[in-house]
Amino acid sequence: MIHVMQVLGIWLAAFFTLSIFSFLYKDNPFYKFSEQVFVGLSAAYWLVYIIYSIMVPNLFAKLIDDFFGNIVLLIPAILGLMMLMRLHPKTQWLSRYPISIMIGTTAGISMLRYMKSDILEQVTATMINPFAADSTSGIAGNLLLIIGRITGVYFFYFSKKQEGIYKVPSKIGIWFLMVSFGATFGYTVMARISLLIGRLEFLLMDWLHIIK
Amino acid sequence: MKRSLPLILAFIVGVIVLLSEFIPHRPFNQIVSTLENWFMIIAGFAILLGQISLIRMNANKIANRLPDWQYHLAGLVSFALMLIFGLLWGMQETPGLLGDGSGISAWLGAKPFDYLFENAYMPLSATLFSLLAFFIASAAYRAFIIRSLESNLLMITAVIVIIGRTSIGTMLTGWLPESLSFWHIPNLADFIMEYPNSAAQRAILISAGLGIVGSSLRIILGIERSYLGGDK
Amino acid sequence: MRLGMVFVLLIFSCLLCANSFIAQDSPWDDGRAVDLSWELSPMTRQVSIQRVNEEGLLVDVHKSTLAKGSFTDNNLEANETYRYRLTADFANDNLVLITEATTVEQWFAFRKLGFLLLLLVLSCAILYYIHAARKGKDFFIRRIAGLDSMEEAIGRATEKGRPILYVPGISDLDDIQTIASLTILSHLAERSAEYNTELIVPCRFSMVLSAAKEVVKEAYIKAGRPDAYKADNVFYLTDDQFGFVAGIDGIMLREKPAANFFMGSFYAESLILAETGFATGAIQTAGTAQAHQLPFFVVSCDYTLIGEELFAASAYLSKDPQQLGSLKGHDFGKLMVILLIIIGVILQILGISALKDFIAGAAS
Amino acid sequence: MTLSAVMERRIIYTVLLIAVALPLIFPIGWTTEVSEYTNIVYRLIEETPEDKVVIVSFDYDPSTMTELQPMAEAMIEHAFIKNQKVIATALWPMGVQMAEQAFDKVLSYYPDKQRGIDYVNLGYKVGGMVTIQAMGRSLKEVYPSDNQNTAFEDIPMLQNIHRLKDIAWISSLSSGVPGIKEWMMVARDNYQVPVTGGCTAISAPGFFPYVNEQRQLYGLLGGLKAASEYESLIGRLGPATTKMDAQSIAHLLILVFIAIGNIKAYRSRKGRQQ
Repeated sequence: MIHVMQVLGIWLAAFFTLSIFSFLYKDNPFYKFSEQVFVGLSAAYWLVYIIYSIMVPNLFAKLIDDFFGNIVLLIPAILGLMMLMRLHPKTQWLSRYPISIMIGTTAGISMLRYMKSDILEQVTATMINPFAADSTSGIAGNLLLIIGRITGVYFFYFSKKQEGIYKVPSKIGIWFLMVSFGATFGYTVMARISLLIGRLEFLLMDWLHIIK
Repeated sequence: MKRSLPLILAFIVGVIVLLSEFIPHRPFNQIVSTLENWFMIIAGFAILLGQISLIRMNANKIANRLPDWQYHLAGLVSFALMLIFGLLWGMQETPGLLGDGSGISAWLGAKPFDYLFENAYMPLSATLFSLLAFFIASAAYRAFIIRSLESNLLMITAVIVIIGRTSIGTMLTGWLPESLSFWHIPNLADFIMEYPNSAAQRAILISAGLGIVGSSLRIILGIERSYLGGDK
Repeated sequence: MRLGMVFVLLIFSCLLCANSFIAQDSPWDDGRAVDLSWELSPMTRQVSIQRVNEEGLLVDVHKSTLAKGSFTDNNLEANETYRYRLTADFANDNLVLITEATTVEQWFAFRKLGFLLLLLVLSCAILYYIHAARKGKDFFIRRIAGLDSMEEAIGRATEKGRPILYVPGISDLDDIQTIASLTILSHLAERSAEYNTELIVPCRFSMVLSAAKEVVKEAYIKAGRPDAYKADNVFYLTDDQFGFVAGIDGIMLREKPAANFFMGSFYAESLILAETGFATGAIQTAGTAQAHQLPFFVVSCDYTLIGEELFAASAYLSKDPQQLGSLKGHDFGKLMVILLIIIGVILQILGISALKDFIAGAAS
Repeated sequence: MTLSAVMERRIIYTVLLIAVALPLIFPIGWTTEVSEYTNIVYRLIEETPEDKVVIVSFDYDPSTMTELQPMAEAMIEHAFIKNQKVIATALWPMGVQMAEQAFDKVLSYYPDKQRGIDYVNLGYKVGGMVTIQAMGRSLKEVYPSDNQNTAFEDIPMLQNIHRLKDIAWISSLSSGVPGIKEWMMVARDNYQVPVTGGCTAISAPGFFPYVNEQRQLYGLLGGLKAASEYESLIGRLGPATTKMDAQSIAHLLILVFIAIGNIKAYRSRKGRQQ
């Protein structure tokens, strides 16, 4: 029986794979069906996943294990229930409390994290002696690095009309952005083609057995 | 009160988090991880809101026989199946309400939840992801056109990096002498990635970082409150 | 010959210097680590360090082959005294050294002083400008091309009698980009209420759904059209990244929105959304601070808000003095960054790295 | 002749699909320039004497299989060519199946190799670094039996193998923690066993610095490209090479699309000018 079910599973997977690909041609009943099945399955998947991997170990198991030792966990539990009060228009306002606590936390953490890793670390990473590199291309690269960063940051300077002399660094900044966008695009092609290769391998190998 | 108390709460929590970065002493050093844990639990409860919204919307479409209602029925059925399977027999090593379901696993080769995951969810997800291969080709075809200086820069660097990433680049300029090795396409692609690309990426990070720091500050101080609804 | 002399001298001087093993409380921390350092004769073959645990037993903490080295023993208890034993194997004998240290829990992480100072300077600047703006000072903001399209997009949707699709990113509320996106959504919802154009907002997370509903509803009330608000137009799809994308693709194909907005945090799916949207002929505006996804939006959308423009958008749209002031504060930050980089580079060229170390220490 | 935008897109998609599928079915076998990192790995295995016992550790799961499985197959095949005996271990639970699959594949070319004599799969052990540390003292204690429940002392090829020191080289195919870094820190740094291996293209830049003068890592295969290089070194037209062919063709095709797009744009601009 296992074997039959495995084969059935592969055919099911192949059906869904082809249905999604069919979307490239145009919208059709197969895609519509797969799309809705996908939404349904994945919503339930994450619900079950969160129950088993977060709610049970982080909350229920701890409370059952040692209620008074983990009594502080009642706070998020109550806040979580307050979130659910949204379902009723009369009690909707209660959900503002958990939301504001979560957003306050987020704001605090983001402020620190971004200040540290996206501002200070990037600034120090640019404080280099461009002439310390051992090759001409290294020195040129370092100079580009410094100029690119300064003009790139300047491109985002909003409080000055970008005219006349002020337009120059901002223009150079755009050039750097464009080079970077092109490079990122080109660099990603390989990873994206790999995804397609993976799917074709499934179809040609596991399903059709054309390749070994 | 319904309005200002939440803002005060956000302020207090935000300030505590900020302080905890600079105070290694207890209890501050544990606050962030506690709050993050709470965040997960609250979000865990909140996920039900979404699921109820999903069920309600689908049920509505089915009840009113709106166009394509059959597909929404299929969606609702798959949602229910996955949920019931997961709750009854669990997933992977986690048992469900009815235990491990070894009988049904022996028949199916895996737990029902995992069977659906493996044979329906995974291929759907991977195939949708793989559409990117097609889209990256059509986007390149349409957008990489010689027009202005900016779009030329975009196109030229993309082409150099695309060539440089595979064996084609090696074949094309492999004959260049050592002194010109900088212009060997794979080397050139590496140079672009390492210097101008990272310069611009960092510039984006720095300025966006400033935006995030500023927005966070406004949120903590209660100046930015649109997330509670409305502007003022 | 000369080299030989130097070598002999080196060995001699090292034999003279005493073998040392020092344990010290790691400074400015939560009192849960001890810094260990040792300097032994160059004949050392192997060094092993053990800690005495509460039962008096020896526990291995580190092994090394270096004659001079250091190691930080983490995950200790605060305010306790720990004893360490170092065993060094030489060519033909071995040596045991013992030392101890007491962990101390500190009240201020001194090495983060630079971080704190810069954060304070930036925050004060932002607050100062917000204050000035409130007092009525008028701040200028340059044009942001991506945002001028908003009116055009709403206009086009109204003309064609087709809806507008707004995707607030795929991150949860714990991403500031999502919150910035909700602020933009609030303006867009108000305009679309005025024009009486339908607005569709699919959400990936329940928390975002909650907030988005609130935002859209308020906006319709503000525009004086509470009756036009359709609760079902702001909805949840699934928590799954690609399930969410599949759902949005379906909406784009069937509802054929005349204008698509992708604002917030996006990952690999950015190109799937933008290309499908392009194929349906919608006018598309995207905005994200996710540097890796920007190229795909730039290539496939009509307008793109790049990086910080996403955060500047709500100030630009609302002309709200507080937000304008805040934006001015960010600009101050940019000048500060540029200045720091220039000074830092000059100092580095001169061989001085004090400034870099000061800031880098703060960031570590 | 002008095509509608919809038709154009459909043509692009179809051509791309065929272009990627064909080399998978009919491999071309384009050879690539072999990088030094790959060469070092190759030389290590090539120069290890016959009958030595080696470890290939499967520290990944199906999500990174596309890149790492071809490496595992190529390395096992190389060891078999040189008559070395292969122990498979796994620091990741799913690694055990990955190892079985790799052996099945390679055995289809070398049917005379026997389990227990030429290769063995010792299975998964939890613990990462601590486990490796313990293997340094006694392999038998960590693995009382293999994954077929044959006792350690009953496995012929392991008769003279007691601890890591008795192993000629260790290769970790690694997609995260625990993985190649842990092997390097314990097996190489403490027991001086040469450690080599492979990782995904994304994580390779982080490991290349360890391929240094001290040979902390004895070479490294980074991603599909390196796997295809390795296949070309052992003269096998394997999965990595065919996938790399598909990659190269897809890249070429995208360049062709860009060129056609430009020609079209140029023509329509000219048309408008007239």
